Amino acid sequence: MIAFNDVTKRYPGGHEALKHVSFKLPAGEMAFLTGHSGAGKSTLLKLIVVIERATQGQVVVNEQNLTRLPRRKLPRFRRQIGVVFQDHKLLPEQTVFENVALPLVVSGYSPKDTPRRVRAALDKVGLLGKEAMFPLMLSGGEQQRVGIARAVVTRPSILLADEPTGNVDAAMSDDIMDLFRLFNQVGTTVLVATHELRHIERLGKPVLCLDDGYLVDRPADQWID
Amino acid sequence: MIAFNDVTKRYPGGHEALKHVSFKLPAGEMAFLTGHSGAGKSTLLKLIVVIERATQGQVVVNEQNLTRLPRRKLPRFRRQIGVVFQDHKLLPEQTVFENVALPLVVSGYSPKDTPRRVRAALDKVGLLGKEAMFPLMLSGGEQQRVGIARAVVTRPSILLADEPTGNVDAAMSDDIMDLFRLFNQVGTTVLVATHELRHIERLGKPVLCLDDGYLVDRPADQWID
Amino acid sequence: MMGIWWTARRTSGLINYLKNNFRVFVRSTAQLTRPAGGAIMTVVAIGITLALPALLYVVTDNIDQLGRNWETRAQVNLFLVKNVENPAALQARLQSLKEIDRIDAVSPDQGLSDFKKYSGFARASDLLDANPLPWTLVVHFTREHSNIEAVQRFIDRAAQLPEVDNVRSDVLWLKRLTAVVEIGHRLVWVLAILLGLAVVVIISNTVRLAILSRTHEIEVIKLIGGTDRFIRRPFLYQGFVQGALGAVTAVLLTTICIEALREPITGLVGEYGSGYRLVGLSWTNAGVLFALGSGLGWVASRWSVGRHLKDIEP
Amino acid sequence: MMGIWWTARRTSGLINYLKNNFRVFVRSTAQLTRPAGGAIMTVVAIGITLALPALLYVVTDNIDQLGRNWETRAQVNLFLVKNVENPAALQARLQSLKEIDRIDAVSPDQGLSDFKKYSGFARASDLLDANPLPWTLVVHFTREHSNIEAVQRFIDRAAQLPEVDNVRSDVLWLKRLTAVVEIGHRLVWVLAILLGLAVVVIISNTVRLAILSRTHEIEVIKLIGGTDRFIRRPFLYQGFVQGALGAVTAVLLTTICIEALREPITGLVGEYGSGYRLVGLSWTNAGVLFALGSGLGWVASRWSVGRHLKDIEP
Ligand SMILES: Nc1ncnc2c1ncn2[C@@H]1O[C@H](COP(=O)(O)OP(=O)(O)OP(=O)(O)O)[C@@H](O)[C@H]1O
Ligand SMILES: Nc1ncnc2c1ncn2[C@@H]1O[C@H](COP(=O)(O)OP(=O)(O)OP(=O)(O)O)[C@@H](O)[C@H]1O
Ligand SMILES: [Mg+2]
Ligand SMILES: [Mg+2]
Repeated sequence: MIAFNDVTKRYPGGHEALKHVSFKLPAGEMAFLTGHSGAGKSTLLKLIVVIERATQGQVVVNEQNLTRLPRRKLPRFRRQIGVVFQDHKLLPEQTVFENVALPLVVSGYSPKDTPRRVRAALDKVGLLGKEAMFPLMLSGGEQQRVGIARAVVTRPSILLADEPTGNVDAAMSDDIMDLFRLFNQVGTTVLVATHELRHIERLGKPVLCLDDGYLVDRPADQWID
Repeated sequence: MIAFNDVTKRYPGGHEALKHVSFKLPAGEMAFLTGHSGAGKSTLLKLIVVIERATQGQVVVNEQNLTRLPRRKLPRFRRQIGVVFQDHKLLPEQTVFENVALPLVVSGYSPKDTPRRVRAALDKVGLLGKEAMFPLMLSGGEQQRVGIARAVVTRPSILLADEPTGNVDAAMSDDIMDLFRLFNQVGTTVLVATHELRHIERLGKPVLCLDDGYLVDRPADQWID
Repeated sequence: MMGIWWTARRTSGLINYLKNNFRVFVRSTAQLTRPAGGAIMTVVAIGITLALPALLYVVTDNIDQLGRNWETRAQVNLFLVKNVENPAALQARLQSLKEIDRIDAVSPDQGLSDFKKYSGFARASDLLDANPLPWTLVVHFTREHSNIEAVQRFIDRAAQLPEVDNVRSDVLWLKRLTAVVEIGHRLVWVLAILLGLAVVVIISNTVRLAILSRTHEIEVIKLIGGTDRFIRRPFLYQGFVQGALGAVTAVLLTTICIEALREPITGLVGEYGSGYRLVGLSWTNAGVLFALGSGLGWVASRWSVGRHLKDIEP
Repeated sequence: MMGIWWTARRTSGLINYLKNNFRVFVRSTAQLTRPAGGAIMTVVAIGITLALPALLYVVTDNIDQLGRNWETRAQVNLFLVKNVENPAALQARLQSLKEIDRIDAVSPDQGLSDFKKYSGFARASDLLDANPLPWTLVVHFTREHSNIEAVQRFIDRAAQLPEVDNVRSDVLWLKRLTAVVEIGHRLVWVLAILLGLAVVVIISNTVRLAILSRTHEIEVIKLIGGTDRFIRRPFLYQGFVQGALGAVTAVLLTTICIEALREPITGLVGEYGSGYRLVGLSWTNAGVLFALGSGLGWVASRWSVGRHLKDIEP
C-alpha cells in the first residue's frame, strides 16, 4: 500500500517538484505514472524509497509513515521494495551475477539459494549467459534489464520502476511490461513511471499523471500522440 | 563523411558485436541507426569516436583512417564530433553551464564567446534557467538534454546521438529530432541511434539496421509495431 | 582499482557467519594484490611511517646498550688520609651500601705507577724521594644509582668519614650524560607522537579517498537496504589488512636499515674492544608493531568510514 | 569531495594563457578549503612527513652546535725536555701550522699548581723538594682538523722534535666522538632516504586515489577531445598546492616541536654555563622545505597522473 496525503516536495534550490499530491495505491494493485520530462515522476518514486523526504504532507508505505521513519530503520524498510532506477545504478566493479545477487546478500538470504534465484531473475529479462560480464561490457538495454532483474530478485512486496524501457526496443519493452504485470498478478504492488503511453493503453491499468508537480486527472492533450 | 569497410568488432570476451559491416554516410547527410537491444548500435558509434577500435576492416571519418590514427591525434580528431551518449556522461561536480561549456573550454574557444554559445545551446533543448544546477539535481530527461546541448555547442561537423530520446516524452522527443534535422540542414553529418521507429517514419531519412551485429536491409518484422 | 567486496552480513548459524566474514576478508585482501590495484602504494606508505618509530625505538635501545658498555656508571675516588695502612675495613663497610657495585682499593705504589703512566712523567717522578700518594678507593656505582643525586649524597657522606682525606668524582661527565639522555627521551616522545599521528592521518586519509572513489557503490547499497554496518565491513577489513601489511613492511624496512648499519657500527664501536653488539628488532617488538599497525588500520578505517558514510545521502 | 577544475588550455595571447592558468590554480586551491574537502588530511599527512626530516635536520644541527661548545676540538699536550727554559720559539714555530688553532704554554710552576688542583694531593705534593715538571705546550687543534688522522700525523711529527720529551693526547675520546658522529650521519642518511620516499609515496598515493575518484570525469573529458595535458593540469596544481601547504604545515610543526623542547634543553645544557642556544629552523631552511614540498608535490603528481591516465581508456 502506498498513500500520499497532500505531499509537497521542495528541493533545496527552491524548486517545487511535487505540489499537494494525494493518491492511494492499494496493496496488490498496479498503476502507471506519467507526465512530461521534469514533471516530478522520479521525485515521487524517490519519496517512496526515502531517497528524499517530503517537505510537507504524509507518505505512508506498508503502514509505515515515512515522515517519521528513523534513519536506522531505513535499511530494513527498503528491503521490502524493489526499485528499477532510471540510471540503472549498477556496481561497475561487480559482475552481473554479483549485481543481481546483491539484494539477497544485503538481506541475508541463504547463500545456497542465491545462484538459483539470480539465474531465475536473469532468465526473466533475457540475460542468462551474461552472468560473468561486468556492467560496462553490456549494452544500454542490457544494463537496464540487469537493473530490473536486481529489483525483482528478492520478490519484494512493492516494485517501483522509473522509465524501465527507455533503452530497449519495442518487443523487449512489451516483454518487460508483461513481466511487471505478472508480478502484479501474484500480489506485488507495482508502480511504473513511463513516457510510453502505448503500454498504458495496452495494459489498461490506472494512470497517475503529473503536470509540473501537480497530479492531474488524465494526460494533457500534448501527451497523447 | 563516415565510411565503414567490412568492419568487425570482437570484444575481449570473444563476443562479436559487429560483423562485416560496410556502409557510407556522405558528409552533410543524416541517417538513423536501429536494431534490437544488444544489436551493436552503440558499438558502431563507439568505433566512430575511437572509444573502441575495429578488430578488422576500416573505419574512415572525415578522410581520416581511424585504424591508423595515433593516440596523440585523438583529442583533435574528437573535437570535430559531437556525441550524445546513451548514459549522458555529464560531470556531476560541475554545473550545467560548465558541463555544456566544457567542449568549448577543451578546444580553446575564446572565453568571451562562451556564455552566449552555451546559453544558445541550452535554449535549443529547453533548459535555459537551469545553468547553475548540478546534473544530479536534474530529472533524467533534463540530463539527457544537457548532454545534447553539450554535443552541439561547438557546432561539430559530425553529430552522433545514442538513444537521445530514451528519457523524454513524445513531444520533447519530436523537438529533439527536429533539432537534429535542423543541424543536418545547415550541413552537419548526423547519425542517430534510436528504438523509436516513429521518428524514422516521420523524418523519412535513410536507416541503418543492425541485427545481432549484421547490417540488414530493413528492420525485421518484429521491430515494427 | 581498489575493489571492495560485499557479501552477506547475517545468515543462519555462527559457522556461516564466520564463513561469510572470512570470505569478505579474503576478497578484500585479494583486491590489494591485483596488479591494477596500486593499493601496494598505500601499504608502502604505511610501512614507511611505521618503520620510523620502530627505527627510532631500536636506536634508543642501542644507545642504552652502548651506554651500558661505556663509562656511564658513576665512579667516585676516595683519597684516604696518609696514616691509613690498610683500607679493607672501610672498603667492607662501604661495600654494603646498596648504591655501590664494586670498590677497587689502589695502594700508594699502584697509584704512583698509574700516575707515571697517566702523566707521562716517568723520568720526572723518578726525582721523588718518597711516594707521596695515599691509599685510594675507587668506588663504582651500580647502574641504577648512577645519577647525580645518589652520587652527590654519597660524596657528602664520604667527606665526613675520618679516614677520607679528599673526594673526587666525575659528576660533570655524569651530568652531561644525564642531560643527553634526557633530551633524547624528550625527542623520542615528540617524534613518537608525530609518527603516531602520521600513521593515523595516512591510513584514514587513504580510507577517505577509498570511500570517495566508492561513493556511487555505497549509495547503491544503501538504496538496496544495506545497513551501515554491512557497508563498513569491507572497509574495516581493508584498513586492517593494509595496516597489517604495512606493519610487515615496516618490520622488513627496519631490519634492512639495521643490517645496513650493523657492519659499520660494530666496526666503529669494536675499536674499543667493548662487547657491544647492535641490537635489532626483537620478535616481541615486531609483534607489537604488527598489532599496532593492524589495530591502527582498523581504528582509522572505522573512524574515517563512520565520518564519511554520513556524508553520503540518503 | 575533492574537486578538480578544468578550464581553457589554449587561448589567444599570453595574458589569456596566464589568466587561465591562474584561474585553474585558484579553483584547484579553493577546492582544498571546502569544508567537505577533507583534503586538509592529505596536507597534514604531507606536513607531518616533511616535518620529520626537518626535525632530524634541526637535531643534527643542534648536536653540531653542542659539539662546538663541548670539547670536541682535539688537544695534544707536548711535555718538553727539562732543559728548555723558554718554549716561545717552538710555540711560534708550531703556531704557523694550519691545523693548529691556539697553543697555551704552561710553565712548570703553573703545571704543579694545576696538578695539585687536579689530583687533590695538595698536602702530598708539598713533600716534593723541587718542581719535577717541565714546560708544557697545550696544543688546541682547529675544528676542521680535529680528526684522528690529522692529530696522529701531528703527534708523529712532534715526537721527533728534540725539544719534546713526551706527547700525550686525548685520541681515545676523539675516536669515540668520531664514531658517534659517524653513526649519527649514517642514521640521518637512512632516515632521510626513508622520509623522502615516504613523502613521494604519500603524495603519489594521494594523487592516485584522487584520480581514481575522478576516473569518470577524466574519461568524459577525453571523449570530448581534452588532451592529456589539459587533464593533467589541475592535478599538477593540486599536487603542487598540497605539497606547498604540507611544507608550511611542516615548518609550523617543526617550530612547535622545537619550542616545546627549547626550555628543557637550554635548562639542562645551561648547567655547564656554556653559551649554547637551541638552534631553530632558519628562514633559508624553511624556504628549502617549501621548495622541496611543492616540488615533490608537483613531481609526484606528474608521475602518478601520467601513470594512471594511461590506465583510463580510451
Ligand atoms: N536534487 C534536486 N535539487 C533541485 N532540483 C531537483 C533535484 N532533483 C530534481 N529536481 C528538479 O525537480 C524537477 C522534477 O524532477 P524529476 O526527476 O522528478 O522529473 P521526472 O518527472 O522524473 O522527469 P524525467 O521524465 O525527465 O525523468 C526537475 O525540474 C528537476 O530539475
Ligand atoms: N566492453 C565490452 N566487452 C564485452 N562485450 C561487450 C562490450 N561492450 C558491448 N559488449 C557486447 O556487445 C553487444 C552489443 O553492444 P551495444 O552496446 O553495441 O548494443 P546496442 O545495440 O547499443 O544495444 P542497446 O540498444 O541496448 O543500447 C552486447 O551484447 C554487449 O554485451
Ligand atoms: Mg525521472
Ligand atoms: Mg546502446
